[in-house]
Amino acid sequence: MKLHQALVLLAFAAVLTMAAMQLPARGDAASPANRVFNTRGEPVAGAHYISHAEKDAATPNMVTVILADYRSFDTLGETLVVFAGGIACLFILRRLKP
Amino acid sequence: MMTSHIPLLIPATFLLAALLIPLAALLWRRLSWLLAVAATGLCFFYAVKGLAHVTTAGRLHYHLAGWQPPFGIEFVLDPLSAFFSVFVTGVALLALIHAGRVVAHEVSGVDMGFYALAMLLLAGLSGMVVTGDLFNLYVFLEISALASYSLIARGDPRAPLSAFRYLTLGTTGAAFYLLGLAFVYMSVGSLNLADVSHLLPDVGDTRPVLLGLSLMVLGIGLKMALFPLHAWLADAYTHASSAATALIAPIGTKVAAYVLLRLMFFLVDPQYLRDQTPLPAIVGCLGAAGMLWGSIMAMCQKELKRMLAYSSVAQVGYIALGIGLASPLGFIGATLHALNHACMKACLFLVTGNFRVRLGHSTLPRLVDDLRRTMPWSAAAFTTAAISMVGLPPLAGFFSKWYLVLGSIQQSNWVFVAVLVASSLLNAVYFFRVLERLYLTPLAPPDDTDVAAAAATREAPASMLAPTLVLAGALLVLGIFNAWIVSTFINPMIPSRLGW
Amino acid sequence: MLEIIKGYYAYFFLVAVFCIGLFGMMVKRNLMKKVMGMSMVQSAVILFWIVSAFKDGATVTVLDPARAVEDADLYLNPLPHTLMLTAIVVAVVTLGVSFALLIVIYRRYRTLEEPLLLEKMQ
Amino acid sequence: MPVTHESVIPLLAVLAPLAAIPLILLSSRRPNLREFWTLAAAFTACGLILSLLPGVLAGRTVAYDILTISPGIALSLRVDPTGLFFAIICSSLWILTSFYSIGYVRGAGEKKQTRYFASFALCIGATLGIALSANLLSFVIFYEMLSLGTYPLVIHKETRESYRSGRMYLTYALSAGLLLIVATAWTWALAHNLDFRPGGFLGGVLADEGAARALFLLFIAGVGVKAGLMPLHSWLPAAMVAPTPVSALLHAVAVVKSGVFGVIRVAGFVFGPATMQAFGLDTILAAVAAVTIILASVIALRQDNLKKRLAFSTIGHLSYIVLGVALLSPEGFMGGLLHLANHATTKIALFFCAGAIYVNLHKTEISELDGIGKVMPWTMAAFTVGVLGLSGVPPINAFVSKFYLCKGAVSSGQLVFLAVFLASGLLNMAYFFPILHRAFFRPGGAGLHGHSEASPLMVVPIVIVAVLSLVLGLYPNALVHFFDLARGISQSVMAGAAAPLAGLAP
Amino acid sequence: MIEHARPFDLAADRCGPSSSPIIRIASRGLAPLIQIIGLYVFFHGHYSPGGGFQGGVLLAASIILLRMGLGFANTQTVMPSGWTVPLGAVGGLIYIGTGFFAVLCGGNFLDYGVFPMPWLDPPHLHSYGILFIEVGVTLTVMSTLVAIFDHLLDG
Amino acid sequence: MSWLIEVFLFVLMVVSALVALRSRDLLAAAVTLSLFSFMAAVIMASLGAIDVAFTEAVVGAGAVGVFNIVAITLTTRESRD
Repeated sequence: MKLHQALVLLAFAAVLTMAAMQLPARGDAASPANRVFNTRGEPVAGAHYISHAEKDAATPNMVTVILADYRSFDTLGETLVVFAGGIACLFILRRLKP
Repeated sequence: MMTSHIPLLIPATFLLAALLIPLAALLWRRLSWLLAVAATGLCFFYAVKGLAHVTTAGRLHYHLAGWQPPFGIEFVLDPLSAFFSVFVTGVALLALIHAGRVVAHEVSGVDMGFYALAMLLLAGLSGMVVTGDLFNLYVFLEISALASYSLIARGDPRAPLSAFRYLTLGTTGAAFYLLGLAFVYMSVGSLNLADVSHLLPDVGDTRPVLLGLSLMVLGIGLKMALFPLHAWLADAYTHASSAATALIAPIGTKVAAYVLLRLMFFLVDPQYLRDQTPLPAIVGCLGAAGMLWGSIMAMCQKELKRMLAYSSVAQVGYIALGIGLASPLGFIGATLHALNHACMKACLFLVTGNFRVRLGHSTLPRLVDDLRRTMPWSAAAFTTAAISMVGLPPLAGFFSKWYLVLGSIQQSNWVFVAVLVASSLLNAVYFFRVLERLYLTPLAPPDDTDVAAAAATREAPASMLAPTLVLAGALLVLGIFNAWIVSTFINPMIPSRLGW
Repeated sequence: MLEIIKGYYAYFFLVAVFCIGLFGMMVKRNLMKKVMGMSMVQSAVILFWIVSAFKDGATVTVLDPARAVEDADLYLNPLPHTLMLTAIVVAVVTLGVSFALLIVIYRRYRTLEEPLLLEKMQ
Repeated sequence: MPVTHESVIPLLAVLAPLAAIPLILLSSRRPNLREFWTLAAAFTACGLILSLLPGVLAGRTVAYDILTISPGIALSLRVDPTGLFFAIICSSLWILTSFYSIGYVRGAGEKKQTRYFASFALCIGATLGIALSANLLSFVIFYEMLSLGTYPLVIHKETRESYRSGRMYLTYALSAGLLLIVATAWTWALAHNLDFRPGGFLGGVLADEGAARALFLLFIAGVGVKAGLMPLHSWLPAAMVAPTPVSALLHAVAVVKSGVFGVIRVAGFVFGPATMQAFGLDTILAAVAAVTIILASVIALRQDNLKKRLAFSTIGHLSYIVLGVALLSPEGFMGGLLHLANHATTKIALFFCAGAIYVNLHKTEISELDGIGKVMPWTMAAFTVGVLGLSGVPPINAFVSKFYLCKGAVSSGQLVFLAVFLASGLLNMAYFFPILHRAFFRPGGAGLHGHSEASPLMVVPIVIVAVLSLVLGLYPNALVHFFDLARGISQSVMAGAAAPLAGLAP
Repeated sequence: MIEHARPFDLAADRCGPSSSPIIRIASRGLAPLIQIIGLYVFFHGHYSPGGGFQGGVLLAASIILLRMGLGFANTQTVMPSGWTVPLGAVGGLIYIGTGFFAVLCGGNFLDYGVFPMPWLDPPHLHSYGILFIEVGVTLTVMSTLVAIFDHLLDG
Repeated sequence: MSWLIEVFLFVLMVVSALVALRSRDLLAAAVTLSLFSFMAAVIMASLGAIDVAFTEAVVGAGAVGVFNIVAITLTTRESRD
């Protein structure tokens, strides 16, 4: 049983590795995610953030700008996840008075 | 002015309510229920308004924080998402009205937590429906997942363990989704759903994209309880409180199915997917296997909730089968079945909640009271939903199966046809078993001695009965007006690339 | 060959960590170990994203007055970093909830070994 | 095309029994009121159906689209001669059965009478819907409704045996319904049309013989379960545990006849004679029917339970109709249709008699019937009429239809089926006449003393159906022009065109 | 059953004060330091790595440290257990309220550029908007992490 | 050559993962898991993701470690595998 699972996982790892070999290499500045313009000539989000973050939000830390401005709803979701965790612990662990 | 904000308002109202409920509960405990119902009602209203707008005036795009899509997050209310948000919020509204009494009965003392988590769950689910951004979808997925893990964790003594299993599997599913998304992002460079689907044809080597897509489908399949990944579902639904089950079971898997629809029909060219890759065929076959397996397992169950849970596995199989067909008819069948099954399952679980509140149990061999007489309306609602599940016209369940059969025949997929037929028959077997319990005088006297103590003396209270009956009535209405639903709402959402 | 290793070793390691985590979740019978496996799976995925943001010769994502902001190649891609901040938070909270579940399970059954739990539930 | 009129009358006719259901349920505490609703619905439905007759005889077709079920397919009712033919049989016999039922359930002291009458009304509504539905999907919808409505009747006694029969019935009926749905879906995928058309609409679209056969078999399996075609018949004898009026109406008229009606619709209005012939489908159907006729008659010989014997006789006679249709000759088709009506009247008489004997004397086995002819003269006289009719003795109505069936066998040149008909007639005599012999020519036991006829509520309907059989035998065109209708239908089906009825109006 | 020394006195029910004076003193002394670092990380998030989440975690860590060192009951004055979840809700409300405020001002959700502060140009509006929502994030993260800790301990 | 250091870190990470999974003492496993998280943080830092690395360090070694320890003390320290 254990062996079976290990074999399945090995096969899975092999598939993942094979597919990962087709991904852009580590550090490739021209990869689809990192370059400035995509195949259709439109700006790619990552590079756009680099060049616009300071202009748009007067904040040098790009990550902060993306986190709290460009993609601020993700962060709202993240905050709510944290909040959900708190409520969840309360809900799960609260002992009821008999 | 409000109309343009609708895509935002649906999840945001839920989030706001989730934040307000802990504060409101400090004032008055009952307020949390009222607030939850009010927020859900408001969202239902928004969703209906959004659907009306989408069908008459076209889709709504909402750019959060005012940034243009590839850079900012976008919420989209198109025919598909508007349709799903309407029935998700509608069913949730009924389930929450019903939950008022059940929560007081089964998870009293932490009702604030229940309603706050319910709001978070709904925020996550409706957010998954409206969002047009693949990573934002992950965030919403996690909100809803976290809420459902914990909602499920309270119930009978075994609930925490089943919730834990659900948590590990669900988190793995989310991790698979995120890994798949990483593959897609690295190959395409965008996270916006529309943008990705528009750039995908330019990607030269599609192997990472396909693997990424498969991983995402795998992750969503886990959430959706697609056949071999369904292990968490039965335990989770059985041991949780009736209120939590009634809330999660009808819509949780449906929204996952929605994501699957999005991925397989909108992210990638479905025709390419069908003709060049085995992915739709695999999803369809898993769906078919799940239909049979779920039905067979449901037949063996003695506990009503567990039976319904396995039946959910089977019904999710129907949706997956429709998705796997990757044809317009399959799409119609899958969407319509998502709607129908949400209503049917909600109705069945609400009735189970009625039984639990009045009888204290929902175990089949012990359902020996004269429920036909003591709880006639609950029994009638159960009957309606059961007959609809079996797929007898003119109730709603028939029509989604009809489209699925049509779609399978169109592709000459006789195996699917046979599975559909067999699964319907099995459905009939296990549901008529319950109906016999409800309506017929048992032949042998029960061997349980504590039955008399648990006898129901009266019908469930009005606040529980009303949602149940509304759902039962909705099944008839949905069945009768299904042509209108299909032509008005579902036909416009069929992706144009699918060809019609 | 060396090029391939240089370009892809991160992926290989991460796939390994991912699968080790999965293996732990599947094979280990102790619930705490399952949680640990889960945590590894999540970390592997997060690192996968981080690797995708790396560019040779680029600097961190805080604006450096000495470097032109117009040349995007000079800075790392900040988008995956941001996303993974969210993912990390989600992972932590999930862990917190899973610990809560474990404590409840332990309170009731006084064990975290799956076979024993199943035995006690009969 | 015939002139089609929009009219709400067919819908009302279908709704009348269905509308009675809530009324019946609500008046469960007051039996007289409840039975009033039943009768009122019966008379309303029958009146509405009969009011359509002149128009149909004049060549008008009345239709009503209720709603769109699925894009391109409407749930619609249409009164064409065939549907009306069947609807008249059902609705008129429902009136008689209602009276009889009242007498029966009160006489036998049955439990849960409200459920009984409500299900009964549901069944009749569904059967009328089957008769009048304009396309396959509407047909399927009412067909499933009928399956469901019959279930409470079959398990009415709530004994272990009846539960078993009920499950068996449900399994058969639901499987059949599903096969029918699949067949319907396939038909839609092929033709994008489901409307019944005399002479069929699948002619141009079926190219492949294998597909045609598979589709036909799906259809026949779907409708054949209710029609009692062997080997799909075994639910029918089992379902005889139901109360006798149920057996009478449902298992001699409504349920089984809707199966047969389905065969007629499929053969004549979906496939059409030409297509059937082209792919050899008629041979398949005829062979199945012929085998069923002979086997059922032989099995009937060995049954001692009266209702079981009648059930097997029913199976045989249903296949007469199917065989008539399968002969694909105008006379055969017409004979089949006539037998649909004639078998209904005669067999219902026989079932009524069996029920009267059960309620009155609590006898169910044939071997116990010695001498009851003297105790229940009217009942047994009616029984005799039915027996003679089914055995093909003139001047009872079933003779007429048998005559046309035989004629059809001859004219289609398939003499083997003529032999089947004749042999079955002999077998009919062989299993029916011993009953008469026992009833009239054997001395009764001591248990018969002090018993007389059953209540008039039962005897009067029995006598009426017997007289009806006799009248229809002497004047096949009497009352409702069955003969003209049947002839018109068979001509239109064979010609592949509608409306040859014009000019036949009185 | 192996008897292990417990690193902290986390009794089955509730956390008592640590028996070691070193830990008591160290936690009392370290906590304000961590809080200052946390506040710095939070406020400096615009210019260097850090921000609301990290700051919140650090603030929570200081409180958890106090809880572990000085005991559960003794630190209720620092952060009452009953307040944690409502405080988290308040943090979330600050965030979502900012979003809705932008809607009220006629922009899209969370669009800081429309805030009615004419003395600021849009980039700075965004900058302050970011700071403002980070306050909410910090508050939520801090109180929720403490809440999780408290509930894990106490139920 | 910096990539070789990263390889070394990765190796450490994999090893700590394996150790964490193999250890029968859950407290030791928890500490090793913190090491795992720390390695992840260092790798992130070496990949330039300072923000993420900071968060991962604060969270992985801090919050998760504390939760882990609390959970272990409140439940059991032993594991059968």
